[in-house]
Amino acid sequence: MDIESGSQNDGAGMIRLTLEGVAVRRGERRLFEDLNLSVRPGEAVALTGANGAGKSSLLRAIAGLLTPEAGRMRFDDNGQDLDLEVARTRHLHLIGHQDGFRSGRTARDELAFQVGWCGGGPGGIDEAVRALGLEGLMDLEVRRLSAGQRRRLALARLLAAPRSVWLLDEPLSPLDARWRAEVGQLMQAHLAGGGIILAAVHDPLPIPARTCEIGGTA
Amino acid sequence: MFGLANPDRFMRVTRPLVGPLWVIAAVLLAVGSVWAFRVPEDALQGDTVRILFIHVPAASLGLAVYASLGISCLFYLIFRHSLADAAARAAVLPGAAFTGLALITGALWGQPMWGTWWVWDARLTSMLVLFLLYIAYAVLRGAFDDEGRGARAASVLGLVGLINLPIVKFSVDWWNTLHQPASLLRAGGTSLDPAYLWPLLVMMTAWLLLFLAVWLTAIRTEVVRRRVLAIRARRAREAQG
Amino acid sequence: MSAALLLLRREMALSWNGGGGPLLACGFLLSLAVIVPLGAGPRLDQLASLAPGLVWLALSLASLLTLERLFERDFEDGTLDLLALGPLPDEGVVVLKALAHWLTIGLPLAAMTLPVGISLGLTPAQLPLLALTAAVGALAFSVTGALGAALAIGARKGGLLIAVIVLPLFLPPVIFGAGALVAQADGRSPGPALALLCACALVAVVIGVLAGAAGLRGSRT
Amino acid sequence: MIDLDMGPYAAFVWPAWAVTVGVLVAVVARCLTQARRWKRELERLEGDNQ
Repeated sequence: MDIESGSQNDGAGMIRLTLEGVAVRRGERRLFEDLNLSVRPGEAVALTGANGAGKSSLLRAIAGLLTPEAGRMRFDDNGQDLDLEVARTRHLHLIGHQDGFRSGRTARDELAFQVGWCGGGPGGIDEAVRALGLEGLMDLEVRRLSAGQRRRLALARLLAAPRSVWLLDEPLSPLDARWRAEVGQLMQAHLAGGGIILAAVHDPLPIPARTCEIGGTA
Repeated sequence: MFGLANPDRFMRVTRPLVGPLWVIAAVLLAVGSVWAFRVPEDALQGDTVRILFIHVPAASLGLAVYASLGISCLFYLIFRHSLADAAARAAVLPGAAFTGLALITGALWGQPMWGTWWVWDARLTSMLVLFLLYIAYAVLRGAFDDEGRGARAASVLGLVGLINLPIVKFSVDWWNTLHQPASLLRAGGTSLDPAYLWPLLVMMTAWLLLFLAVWLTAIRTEVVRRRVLAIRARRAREAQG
Repeated sequence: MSAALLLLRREMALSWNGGGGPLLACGFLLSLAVIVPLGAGPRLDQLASLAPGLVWLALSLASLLTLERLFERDFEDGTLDLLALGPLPDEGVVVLKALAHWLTIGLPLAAMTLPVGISLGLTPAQLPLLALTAAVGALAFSVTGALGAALAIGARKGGLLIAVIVLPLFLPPVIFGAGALVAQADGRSPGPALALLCACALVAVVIGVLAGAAGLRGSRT
Repeated sequence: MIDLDMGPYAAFVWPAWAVTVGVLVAVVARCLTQARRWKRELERLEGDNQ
């Protein structure tokens, strides 16, 4: 089984994500309001906007790590609404600034835990490690990895534990040109398999993506 | 009850209550205090019986206030209404003060009566724990930069602390030690001489009303404070852009 | 392998290897055991009456010191986000983390009370009860401490804050755990106190898990 | 008739009442000053608006 066709076995068919009138507040400040967005299966959306506009907060709100002030979120599988809890714990990945790796443990241990926790099997790990060029690094402690290697290790979770919805917070920023292109191809494969990608970015994504500007009116 | 969750309505409804509450509490407090020095000396306790007129209300109110704090926390956790959080916050200072007074006056009564300032029996210990719970709530409530985060965490703690209350009440039965058995609430009616019972009841009512006055005033202050903060934040935003 | 086992193994590995693990806690217990006779005099009959108190003091402090950052590290490095997106509910996460703490720190501490008890003049006949009450009490401490750590996630001042939150809730297990030892020393049956200790531990588990999960949810505002 | 002669217990009864009065006065005073302070601040801010 190759990764290109394997990214869609999380049990859900084609998940569509819909945001209706979402508003997010941090402390006293309302970051944005009345955000409407619909992402179809196979579609990628690049969230743009100034620093502090609320791109990361929006991703966290979609993942349920932050309660929006108003609005509704829906994950539907071929027209059938999924329970939010189920959608978030089975069909969604969030790769944020903090990757959750414990720096003193080996890359292999940490990736194995993250993948297993997200429901992936050990077979997927080897393929993901190969796809992201981590073969020689897996026995190193995480703190010995460079920022780019560490990000690739985090991205390996996306491949080894297939889930349809990828929420990525500046996924490419620590990567060099070669790996930006490679990861772009992996994203393309995910979309081809019917997955969806929502990425907060400053630079354009290396794949065709709709752009959604966040917090245009401050 | 639920209509009060709206801050505007809460302010409207409670406005005419606050003044009279303060007045009645002050009057009853004065009456009770004078009465406490008019009752005859107790055959066994002598003049120290006069400490009980402050010790007993302080201890009961210390407990009762924690109950209202805990219930406010429960309401906050269920309905997420900021007024419940304000109520819990406003109860901390009077509650801790009452509990502290119960401990101090208890020591001042225990030294002449038992010959010791402090006994590690269950009732005293749980009163001390109650005092610590007030401190814990206050510290946790203030430990976060984010208001909502502090309110949520402290509410959970306040509710957990509520489980301490029955332990306090029933610890008297668990541990039958130096402390006198509960006389006022003992099964088979009160054992207290009516000469002491009435001034004691007046004092307890006075303390209760005093607490209600302080509590309501503090909740109203919190509502006002939040309005002020909201206006300041709005001004700051307008000034920026 | 199920997600629960996976998390338990990871937590146990982290607790066992990272930050000193059981060695640190047991060293702490031993250090306290050295201080007490030097401070209170070397007469074993006196020390024997202090032994339960010392053991409970050491247990609660060692639990506190090791629990303080039970969630904080995960909060800072993003692991809590990952845990929230996994198959287990927050209650499961709390219970597994507390369980891992008990297995890797609480039980070694309970075993360590045996030599400490001997050195403080307890008779061998008292030791099984000492270890048993310490083991049960440590479970209550682990869960209660997890509750405190969960409530304090992201607070401005962690360590002391958790101590103030948690120590009042530690008292019931201490009362009954020490009560069982005293009852045995007085020639009475330690059974009732032991039963109450177990009841306290059970209540602590239920409340600690529910409230700890509420604390976790509260940290994701 | 008010009995103000506490006999041998004066050293206990009076401090107990004194502490109580002190603490209650402090609680009430804090409550009232805070109430006044924030009320004034609100009136000041709302006064600015007009």
